[in-house]
Amino acid sequence: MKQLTLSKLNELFAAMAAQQQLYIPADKGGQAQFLPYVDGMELTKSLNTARSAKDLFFPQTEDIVGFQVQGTEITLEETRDPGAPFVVFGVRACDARSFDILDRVFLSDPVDTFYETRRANGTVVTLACTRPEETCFCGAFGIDPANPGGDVAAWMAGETLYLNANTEKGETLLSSLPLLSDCDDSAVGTVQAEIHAITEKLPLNKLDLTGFDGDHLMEHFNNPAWSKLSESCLGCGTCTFVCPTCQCYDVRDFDTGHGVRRFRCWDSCMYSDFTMMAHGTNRPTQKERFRQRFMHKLVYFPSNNDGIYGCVGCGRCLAKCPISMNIVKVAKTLGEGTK
Amino acid sequence: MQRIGVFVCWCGTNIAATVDVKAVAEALGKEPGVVFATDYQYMCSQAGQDMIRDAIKEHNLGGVVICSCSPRMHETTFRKTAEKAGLNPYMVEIANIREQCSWIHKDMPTATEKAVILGRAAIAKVHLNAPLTAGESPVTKRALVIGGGIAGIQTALDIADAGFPVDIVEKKPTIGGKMTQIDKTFPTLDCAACILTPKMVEAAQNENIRIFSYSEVDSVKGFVGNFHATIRRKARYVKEDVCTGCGLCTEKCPQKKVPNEFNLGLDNRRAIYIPFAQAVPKVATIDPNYCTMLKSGKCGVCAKVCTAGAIDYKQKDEFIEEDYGAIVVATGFNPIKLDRYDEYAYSQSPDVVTSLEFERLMNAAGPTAGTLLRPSDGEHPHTLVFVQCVGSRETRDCGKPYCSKICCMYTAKHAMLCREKYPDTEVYVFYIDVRTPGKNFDEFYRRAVEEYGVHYIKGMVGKVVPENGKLKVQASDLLSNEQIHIDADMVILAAAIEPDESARSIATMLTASMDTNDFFTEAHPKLRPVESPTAGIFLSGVCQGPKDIPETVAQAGAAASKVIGLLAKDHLMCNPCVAEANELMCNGCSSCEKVCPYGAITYSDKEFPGPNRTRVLRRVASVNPAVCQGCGACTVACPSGAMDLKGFSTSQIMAEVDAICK
Amino acid sequence: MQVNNEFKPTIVAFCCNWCSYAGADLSGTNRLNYPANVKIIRVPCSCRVNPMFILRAFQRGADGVIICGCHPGDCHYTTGNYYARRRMTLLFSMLDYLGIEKGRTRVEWVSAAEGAKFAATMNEFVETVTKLGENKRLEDLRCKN
Amino acid sequence: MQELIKAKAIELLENGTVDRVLGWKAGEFFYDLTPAVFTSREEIEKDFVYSVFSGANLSKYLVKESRKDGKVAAFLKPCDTYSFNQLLKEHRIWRDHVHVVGIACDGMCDMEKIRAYGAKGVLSVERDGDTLKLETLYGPMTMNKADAEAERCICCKSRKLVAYDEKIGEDGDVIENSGRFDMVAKLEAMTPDERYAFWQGELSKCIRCNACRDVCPACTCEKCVFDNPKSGIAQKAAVNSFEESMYHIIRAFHVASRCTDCGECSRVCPQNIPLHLLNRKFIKDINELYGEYQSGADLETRPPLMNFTQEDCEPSVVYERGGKQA
Repeated sequence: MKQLTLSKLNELFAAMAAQQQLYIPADKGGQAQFLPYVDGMELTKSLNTARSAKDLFFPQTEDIVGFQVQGTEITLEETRDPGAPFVVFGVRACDARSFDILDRVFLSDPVDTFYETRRANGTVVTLACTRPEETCFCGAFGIDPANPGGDVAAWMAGETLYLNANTEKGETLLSSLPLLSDCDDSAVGTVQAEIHAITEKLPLNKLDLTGFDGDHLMEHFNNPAWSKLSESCLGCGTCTFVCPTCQCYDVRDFDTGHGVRRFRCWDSCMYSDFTMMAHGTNRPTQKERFRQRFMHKLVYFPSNNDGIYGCVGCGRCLAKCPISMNIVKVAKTLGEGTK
Repeated sequence: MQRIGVFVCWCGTNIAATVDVKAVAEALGKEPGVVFATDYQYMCSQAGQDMIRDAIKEHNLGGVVICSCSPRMHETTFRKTAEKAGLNPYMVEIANIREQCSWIHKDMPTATEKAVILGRAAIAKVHLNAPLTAGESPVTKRALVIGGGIAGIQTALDIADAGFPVDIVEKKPTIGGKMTQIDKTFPTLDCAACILTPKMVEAAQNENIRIFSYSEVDSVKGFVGNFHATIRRKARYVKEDVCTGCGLCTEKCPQKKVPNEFNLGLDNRRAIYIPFAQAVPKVATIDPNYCTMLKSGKCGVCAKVCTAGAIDYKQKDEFIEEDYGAIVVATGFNPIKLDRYDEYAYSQSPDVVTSLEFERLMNAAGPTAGTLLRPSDGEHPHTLVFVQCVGSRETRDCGKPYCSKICCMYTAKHAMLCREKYPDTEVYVFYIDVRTPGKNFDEFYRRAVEEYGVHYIKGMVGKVVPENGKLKVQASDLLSNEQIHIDADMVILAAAIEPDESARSIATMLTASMDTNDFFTEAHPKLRPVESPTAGIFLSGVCQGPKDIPETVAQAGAAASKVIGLLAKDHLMCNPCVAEANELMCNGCSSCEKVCPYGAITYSDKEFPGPNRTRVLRRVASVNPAVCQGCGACTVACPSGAMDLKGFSTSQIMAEVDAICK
Repeated sequence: MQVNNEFKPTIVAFCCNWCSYAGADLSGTNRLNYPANVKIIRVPCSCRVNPMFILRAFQRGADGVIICGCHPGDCHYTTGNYYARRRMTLLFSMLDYLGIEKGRTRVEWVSAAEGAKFAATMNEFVETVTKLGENKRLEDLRCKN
Repeated sequence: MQELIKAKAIELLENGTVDRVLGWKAGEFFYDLTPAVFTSREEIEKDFVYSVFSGANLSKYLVKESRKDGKVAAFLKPCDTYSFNQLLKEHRIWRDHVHVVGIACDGMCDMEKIRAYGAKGVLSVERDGDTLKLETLYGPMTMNKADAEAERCICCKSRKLVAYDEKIGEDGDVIENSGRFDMVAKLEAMTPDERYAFWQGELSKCIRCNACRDVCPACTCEKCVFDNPKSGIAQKAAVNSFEESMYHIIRAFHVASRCTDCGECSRVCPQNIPLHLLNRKFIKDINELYGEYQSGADLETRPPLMNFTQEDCEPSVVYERGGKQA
């Protein structure tokens, strides 16, 4: 375990940034987001970023390949960004878990090399949540905000930052930072206890997820409650795009006038044109689209992934859904049905 | 992707001198989809057209791009060529590399580069062209003529002679127009009334002609072949079908102080009046501005004296609705108001008159019974000064920039007639130029000078000052470069002519375009001079531009023949480039309907397949392709893009934008 | 502001078929010169011009967009240019509000008889846009070479 | 107020006036109300909530609801009734299937503002006149209701109900000088560079979730141009700053002279982009150039973009007015 007095936080950032690209959650435009560190940038006071840390590994859009067109000649063009090592600091436990979920999708066969490259390049420094919000329910998925994981886990206690490497990559990072000093983990234990005292009080943290498994798949799928739950869904992509685990994308071509840029961009299963096929769509109304999103997170994903849910309880969709419909309400309503 | 053929025209040297046509053909030949590209001296020639036709067949072309002159020039030509080769005519696009390239650029590389880009834009567009088929709409076999002057009468007579019913709408109580006020006509000096009044009677008696006198067109809706007009028959307070035209009422009416507009206010008429003896229809009209009965309810003399019982003080405006296939505008002209030409003392002295007033003073049916007398004192004038171009060819704001065309000739006529009838007069004509292009015109003018001794002086009159019963005329002689002072008894001003003030509102009603002087514009200044750009609207007489009587009659006949040609058809091919609503995307919000100038868009509730085999009822727009003229206002008003314009679709225009900007 | 003499802006001119396109033809007929970077797109009426087209042009590399139509009151379709006038006024105001240079967009009424005005307008517009330089604020880098 | 509304909802259901009731349903917290359709007394008694967090504008749901069989009762706040009128004007709502209950409103609160005020982990709130008493994970706190009010309510344009079959409570008047154009005017007074920087900063936050569009009562197209590959401008993501500008300019233009300024776009934006400032710019321009116009105020007046006068100003007015030059 290493430590650093918080007043020197910016020195730490500067030291990290000197080695490789550093991203920290900072305030911009009235909200927190992961930004490339520049001198003097302040760590946000917000609990979490508006968009998740997923963006750094799976950006909203990225070019896949290009075609140059001249007259009737077409040539292929490599547009892949080779990438460079980077550190992301201040990832919360929920977002850290989201990488496990994304890994299962993108790193299983066939491997998504774009994601793979970024994961290999990125070192994740997590930060324990000292002040969780009422919308937090990571506990329901077995996540401990006091033990945030990542390559390096960090805690803030009083005027001190504590860092602990969990992986080799994390070890390498910490050992390259001479301004850190060694320490024991007693202070961290205190902070963890304080955090647990708060998580005990979190109203949604004990969300009951019994019955959300492959065995009850059809039961959930055919639950008549879906109609009511989805009736006021606008069909926007807010929940999807703020979600740290949503990983659907579309591949599109952009005609530049000189050629074509083939790129991928996030897609949302809430959209009416999601996975549109020649015959149209197989989810004709918002009810089916809505059901898909929550079934995927709560039933399909765990039944195919050793019981790991496709949700990390970060609470972003709870805060951001325009009509305040969210996975907690869905889980509670469906859960009543299976009891 | 279409198989596209590109044809680059040299237009002789018009294009080839500044654009490297071979290079253009070569560059465009490499564009995606282009399977054939060539160049030729004159694409519009028979040989050029044959070349296109053969290429379409040989290379199985699905689209054709012609890089040539403006599409306004030869688009139709090339469309027909394509059609002959079995290709849909709307699969042709023109890249304008003459007017918009070779003619404005001097440098060959620049012009060539631009020509290639314009060609690319046309290729990009033609890729998205779809074969279009023109729809058909029926033709109402009746014509409307607005204006009952010689232009309107002649047009109506010619149309009626071909067997089609025609209605004349004249705002005055009688047809005849300006020609009724004219004494003699140049250059033959025959009597205007003698040649006009038989035509008026002929029109009145023709079974195919209906005359709505003292009427105005209130509104016109519809489109070529299918106009619907509302005609307002203004209350004349006399039953037209009962009045015998005996004229007793016009003698007994106690209201005698009404300025007689037929004589341009040079004398008075009664409140009930027949404009002149040969009026058609010969029916009395009560002037509501002066009739004591209508104004105060006290009088009723005319009703008492009318043995036929034709007077009806309670008459109201009547509205007639009628369908027409074609509309002829023959709204004529007026001399301009001279209140901004005070240097000629028109408002100060009654002896300064306009030429039209002078016509009345010379006319046997005029206020002086044909004897030329000074309006101020009724004395015989000895010295007369004619001033030409009063308000014509005027670069200042107060006048008209154009030549009124008829003034030179009628002034020569007036001067000649004056000298002939009254050899004791001295007649001076001040002119800028004397313009006499016309059959026997110059001979006529020379006669005035040489045989009748009219003094023609090149120069402008600077000022006319009424003084001691004389008009002191100060002028300059530009040839001798001298100042001239003439003590005249009368000054006659050749006032410019301008379109009738009703013309603008009629143009708006008909959606016909006008120039800045309010003359109607023709569809093509040389090749379609009697048609308005708005289909089904034809132009007759001075409403299109200044002209004399024979030209007016010729144009009237030409307009009539165009109308006859139109009415002879049972169906019309519609413009296929019209808006079309995609019902699947339309949400029925009515935005498009609100901006459509033709009322071409209607809505209906329709059932559509919904999700999960349901049926949903939706309000959707549909466009009547016969009514739509293809402006595209609706396409922008429509937020969803459900409304698109065939031939100028959103994707086509964007493709052109892309091709130009890349 | 420095004027780059090498810079040749790309200008898209939307011209209504009845007046302005004919006016452009007339300026050609009269051999009135204007820069070759002006490329004309024929539309039936100024009211056919969708704000999308204008943004599209900027995206694809245009540095200025001008819309020409019949003079108000002379629209071949009677009212088209009145709608265009309102739409473009509001759109241009919005672009200005977003900080995009005002000089890059323009509406001009050019009749079929105003060949000289067409050429003069284009000369003037090209000059204005050349001074403004390359369009940066509404560019799409993907469309650049 | 809530009790009156619930009683009315039950009454309308039970006396057969309507078959369904559109209102707001309670959530996990005090603030996360969801628009919902109620069909029984039990549902209403259990879950119907009308509070300062009933901000969602229900009028757009009527597009779908009014097309169903039977009649639906909708509880509309004053600003919602403007949207309702505008939708009627555009033939999007079947009026005879709707029973509108107008309800008075004195300003809605915005949870984002409460959080921005410094409240963390808020568990409950109690309104006491003009103050809000908050219970949080980290202890109690109080704040003025005014500080929690939504941006759109602070400069409310009208407290008048412009469409209703019956109303509960007394509505107010159109508010002159609401100050809703102040920020627009402030932006107009900036230099183009400052404005450009402002908008780039805001629009670059856009994640193209389409929430602004999907919630907007003026956006009721069967298929939006941005979802339609044939439109040529459809994109699923705001790939770069051009796409962001394009989307928001076109969207604002499409709703220009139809937007009632209900403010839903800004309320739902997960990135807190002040989208209403785009719409208000159009409204301000329309008011200044073509005369005062409030869409949704009535059913007859032609929207200014579907109207004209021969004397309208020329587009060059843009070059002459407003804003400092660079």
